[in-house]
Amino acid sequence: MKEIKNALVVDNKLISPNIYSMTLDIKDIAQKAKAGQFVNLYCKAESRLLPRPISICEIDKEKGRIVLVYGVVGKGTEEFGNIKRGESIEVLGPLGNGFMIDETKRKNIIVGGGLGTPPLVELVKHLKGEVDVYLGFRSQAMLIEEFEKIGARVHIATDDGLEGFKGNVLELLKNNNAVGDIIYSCGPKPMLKAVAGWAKNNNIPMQVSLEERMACGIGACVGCVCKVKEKDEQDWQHKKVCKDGPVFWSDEVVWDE
Amino acid sequence: MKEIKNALVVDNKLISPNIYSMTLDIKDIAQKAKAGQFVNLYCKAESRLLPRPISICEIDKEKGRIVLVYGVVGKGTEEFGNIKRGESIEVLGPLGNGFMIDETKRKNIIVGGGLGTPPLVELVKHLKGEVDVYLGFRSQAMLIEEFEKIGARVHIATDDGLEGFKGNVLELLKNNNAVGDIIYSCGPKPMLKAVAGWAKNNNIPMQVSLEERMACGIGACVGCVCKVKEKDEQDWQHKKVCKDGPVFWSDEVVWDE
Amino acid sequence: MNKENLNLKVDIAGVELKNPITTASGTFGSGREYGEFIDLNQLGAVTVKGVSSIPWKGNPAPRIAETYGGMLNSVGLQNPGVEEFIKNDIPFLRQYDTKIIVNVAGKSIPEYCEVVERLSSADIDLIELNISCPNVKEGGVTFGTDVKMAHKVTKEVKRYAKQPLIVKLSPNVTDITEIARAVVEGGADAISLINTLLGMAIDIHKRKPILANVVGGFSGPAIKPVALRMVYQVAKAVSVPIIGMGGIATGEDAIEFLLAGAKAVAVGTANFRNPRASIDVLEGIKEYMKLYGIKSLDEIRAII
Amino acid sequence: MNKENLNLKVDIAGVELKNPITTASGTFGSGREYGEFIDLNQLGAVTVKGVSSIPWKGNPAPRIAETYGGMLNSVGLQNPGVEEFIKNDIPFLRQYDTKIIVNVAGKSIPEYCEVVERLSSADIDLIELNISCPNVKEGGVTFGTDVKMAHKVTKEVKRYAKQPLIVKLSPNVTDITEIARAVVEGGADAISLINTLLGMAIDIHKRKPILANVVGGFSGPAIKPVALRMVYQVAKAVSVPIIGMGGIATGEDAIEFLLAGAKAVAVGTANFRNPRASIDVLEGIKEYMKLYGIKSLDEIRAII
Ligand SMILES: Cc1cc2nc3c(=O)[nH]c(=O)nc-3n(C[C@H](O)[C@H](O)[C@H](O)COP(=O)(O)OP(=O)(O)OC[C@H]3O[C@@H](n4cnc5c(N)ncnc54)[C@H](O)[C@@H]3O)c2cc1C
Ligand SMILES: Cc1cc2nc3c(=O)[nH]c(=O)nc-3n(C[C@H](O)[C@H](O)[C@H](O)COP(=O)(O)OP(=O)(O)OC[C@H]3O[C@@H](n4cnc5c(N)ncnc54)[C@H](O)[C@@H]3O)c2cc1C
Ligand SMILES: Cc1cc2nc3c(=O)[nH]c(=O)nc-3n(C[C@H](O)[C@H](O)[C@H](O)COP(=O)(O)O)c2cc1C
Ligand SMILES: Cc1cc2nc3c(=O)[nH]c(=O)nc-3n(C[C@H](O)[C@H](O)[C@H](O)COP(=O)(O)O)c2cc1C
Ligand code: FES
Ligand code: FES
Repeated sequence: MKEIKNALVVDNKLISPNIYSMTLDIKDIAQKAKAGQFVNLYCKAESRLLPRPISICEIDKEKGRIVLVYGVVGKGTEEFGNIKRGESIEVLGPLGNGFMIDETKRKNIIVGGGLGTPPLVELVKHLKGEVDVYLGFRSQAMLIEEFEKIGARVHIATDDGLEGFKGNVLELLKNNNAVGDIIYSCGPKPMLKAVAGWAKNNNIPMQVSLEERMACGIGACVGCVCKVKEKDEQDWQHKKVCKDGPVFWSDEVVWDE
Repeated sequence: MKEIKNALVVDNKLISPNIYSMTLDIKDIAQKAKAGQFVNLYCKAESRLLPRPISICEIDKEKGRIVLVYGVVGKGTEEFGNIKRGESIEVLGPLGNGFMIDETKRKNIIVGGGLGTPPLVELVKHLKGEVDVYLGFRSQAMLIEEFEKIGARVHIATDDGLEGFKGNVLELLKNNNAVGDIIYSCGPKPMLKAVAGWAKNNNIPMQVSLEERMACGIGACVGCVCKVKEKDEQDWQHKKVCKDGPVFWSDEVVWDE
Repeated sequence: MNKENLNLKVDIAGVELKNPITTASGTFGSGREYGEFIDLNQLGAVTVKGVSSIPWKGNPAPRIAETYGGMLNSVGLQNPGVEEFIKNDIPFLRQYDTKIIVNVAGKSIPEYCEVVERLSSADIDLIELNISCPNVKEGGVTFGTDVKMAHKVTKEVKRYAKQPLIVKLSPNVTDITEIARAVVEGGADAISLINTLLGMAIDIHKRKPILANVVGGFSGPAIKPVALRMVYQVAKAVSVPIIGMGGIATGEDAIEFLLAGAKAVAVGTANFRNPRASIDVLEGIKEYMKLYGIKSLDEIRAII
Repeated sequence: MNKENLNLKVDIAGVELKNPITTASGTFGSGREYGEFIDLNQLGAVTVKGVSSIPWKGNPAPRIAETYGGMLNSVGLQNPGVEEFIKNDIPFLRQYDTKIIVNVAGKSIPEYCEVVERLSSADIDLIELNISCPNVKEGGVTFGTDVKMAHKVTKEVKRYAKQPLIVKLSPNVTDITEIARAVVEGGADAISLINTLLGMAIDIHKRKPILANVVGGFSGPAIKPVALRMVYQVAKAVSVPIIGMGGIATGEDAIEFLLAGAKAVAVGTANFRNPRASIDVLEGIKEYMKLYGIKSLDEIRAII
């Protein structure tokens, strides 16, 4: 039977303003997890009932550990940020379907935006061929070393130009004349939508990892939907991000918002 | 301005099954407090909004400490029981009016029942003359040493006869042919009512410390009332236990419940 | 009788549940997902998500908001329609030794009747009529907030129902007993309550409602006092069995509902925080019975 | 204008409050107790506990129960009557630079009118009519849950009110906008909402309701989603100023109510957990304004 597990927090450190990297000792999840899957983290505060979905950033199957990188954006993530090494946290996972890794592609383009970047780290570890990682941030980049360690080329765009290219990640892709056989991406919906348009024009298949507010995280409540259509069809369905996703093909997604 | 204070928990130990003694380092309250007053303890759990009123059991003005003795009877006191030495707790006080100590009385009778016993400890320290303490418990007595240390004679009754006299505290009073010039008491209402009847028959003035469910603890919400009448009058008023009490004269209280 | 010799059986309009625990419609899917966390055989019944005559797409996302001790949802009864439900979910649930309660949604009386008629020939145990759906014909007022409409829809649907009919009440009314009496007169064999309160939450940084639908159904521990009060009132007003729900997360919560007059209880939002919540509630009830030497829930039901 | 150059002033029916913060009636006494914790001069207004024509004894104890993220009370409007109030509390409050809102209770229309007439010649700023009181003449139904009664009591009382009249609505209704419109037509100059929901809690060990009165008023953070939804609905339905309340404990909560359409907000149950709650809410609003460079609350009010 599946169950919520109590995981030891091996590390929980600030890696960028308001952004933490938490390492959990949780063999069971580490063993099963795949790139692009997520976990439910549960708050201790009784007033906060719902789990917080957080993508798995790195998986260490040998040590039985996973790394989560999360931003403090509200009450729940604030609580997580205050957890000290040696304490524990309730966690459920791995949840959702990860990226559909295609090892046959020679040129992989990775597109990440802000807090959408973390799940791409584990992904890159499993790609064969060249990997170009394009990341967009408001002002400060993160996780660059993690990507470079794996041997990927990293290209940064920031809105204010503090690091790397000044502009958004789509402009950076165009500016660099990026070419590739496949795109894997995660980030804010407007960014994904824009890049999906570019991908379509350039005939590059693209996978997007979506976010939506969730209640159960396991497919029972039908809370976390996005509009998905069969390729080239008009009529769409509300599919569950938690169970049918979070990764979809960009040409399945109805980009109307 | 008054305010809720963050007090250091110097000690928090189990002294009887499900009963804890908590020592707080809180100079300001220790300095002002009198026997029979109480404090509001606030829960950390956000789902529990209301303060828990707990009587002050002992006051150490020199060290700036107070001792609270409380039973774990629900979620809030369970939370308190789990607090470790060195942690802190939010506390407001001292609240209410303490006992009206009459130093001219030569023979003092103290009547305590169960978790009503704690505030009587500090009281006894301030009495002149002889002190006979009559305590009723279900099965196990507590705080006996604390009373004896101050030089009081302690008489115990337990419902099951495990310690002391088998029976209730009123039967014990009668059995011992207790005599006195004044009675100070705290405990469950049925006990107080019964003893108040005996006191009346024996013409002994009696003070009772009452309990009631509270919201504010400071007199603002009118939640914590008991029926009080002018001596020998028929008509009663709803008075606030937190602000007008918790100590009343037994012949003011309408003992109808 | 289980090994502790506790009698947990309850009879809801002639259907015997092995214990008083069911799931709240819409919070438990059709049992598949939570079936990976708990043994569904242990539940008195599984109440499935609302089904309608044809597939419904539901409301746009975001559909979920968290509030203090509770949550809002605006799922909008997304479901694949009654045919798909009968084909996929009944065979799955019938593998287990638990009763099946099917929650029925509709936007007009004929639509409700159509679903119920279709379900009448299906292998299910009880039908639960969700009258909190917006009544499109009457301009969006829900059936459940109008005495006459509540009576009418119950009466019409009853004609098509082969299984006993539970009517599920909305709490967003001035007088819940009035509605309860109306549906009993209309032929309800049992009543379940409460459905969600109507609530709202705002994202102060984006300065717009969190839910795309602006308002949504409010559920979870926060609403328990309202649910309990209504169960108490309805239990005094009618004599059909009541399935109580609204914020139940522990055995103690469930005991409150039983004391107030519920015959069975449903666990809803609590599943999202704790996938084992329904079983934990059942265990909690048993502990309470053992603590006080209660052999049958009849000893404590509605004694308040 | 305060030193940060923020304009926090709000106008409620011609009465200018220096900021949008008041206290919820019944949770703040007449300000004396909390005046020992905060500087009452900092509040836009103090709303005092309900007063009736003659002293009321209120309900028996226990009157208080805690619930998940909220509480129940069945104080039953205990108060010493309007004469005592005028004698003792107005002189106290007038020492401070804050407006005085007096909450009025009554069990019949003549009784309401009597209190309001008496207050008309008193030195207070606004009258708040609590129409959630049980209407003894009509057998206990509250004035606030019936459209006609709500209209009638407002209209009658209005004839005696020299100060602007706020009518405070009960949330225990099917359609809050209907009641809001009725009281505005009856002459309400402003509306405050919500009063408490009706709730219940049971002591499972004693097997009886915790409140001696069985049911009670449910308040606190738990109820905020309902309160916010109703403020939003009423703001769309009527054009008089709205004082929003129900679960407000932080500046962020208050901003939600302002965005939903409230002109001012009241802090109630939060005072019991945090005697400085009203000031903390005010500070939180100011921080929000500074964060987003908002100079006046008009920039964000009712923009949802
Ligand atoms: C599949 C998935 C993977 C994610 N992975 C990451 C990650 O790796 N790193 C990271 O920093 N963030 C990630 N997020 C977003 C993260 O879940 C939210 O930032 C987080 O839930 C905010 O919680 P809070 O209590 O701090 O915010 P609050 O605003 O206080 O939360 C209130 C409620 O809203 C929900 N909520 C608020 N913002 C979001 C959001 N953006 N997405 C979904 N729910 C939200 C919360 O879960 C909670 O239920 C992911 C979201 C999803 C759906
Ligand atoms: C003036 C006063 C002094 C007290 N002194 C002591 C003391 O010295 N030692 C001690 O053990 N207990 C004392 N009590 C009782 C103590 O307040 C309760 O046992 C405690 O509040 C229970 O909290 P809980 O969260 O564990 O129980 P829960 O039942 O979970 O509490 C729920 C709510 O009910 C209230 N409540 C429950 N039981 C009582 C009660 N008996 N009296 C008042 N409120 C209650 C709680 O404060 C809370 O608001 C005193 C009560 C009062 C009024
Ligand atoms: C996500 C979600 C979906 C729901 N869907 C339905 C539904 O389809 N039909 C229905 O009658 N009630 C539905 N409800 C209401 C619940 O069945 C239940 O009545 C309510 O949530 C109160 O119980 P709780 O507080 O235990 O969740 C839904 C509730 C939630 C939270
Ligand atoms: C103890 C208590 C007493 C109250 N007394 C009154 C009252 O006298 N008149 C009134 O209109 N509302 C009264 N209320 C309702 C509050 O003013 C307020 O409308 C309600 O509690 C919701 O706000 P909150 O959640 O911030 O407390 C009372 C509430 C509480 C908790
Ligand atoms: S969060 Fe419940 S179905 Fe996805
Ligand atoms: S607890 Fe509020 S007046 Fe006593």
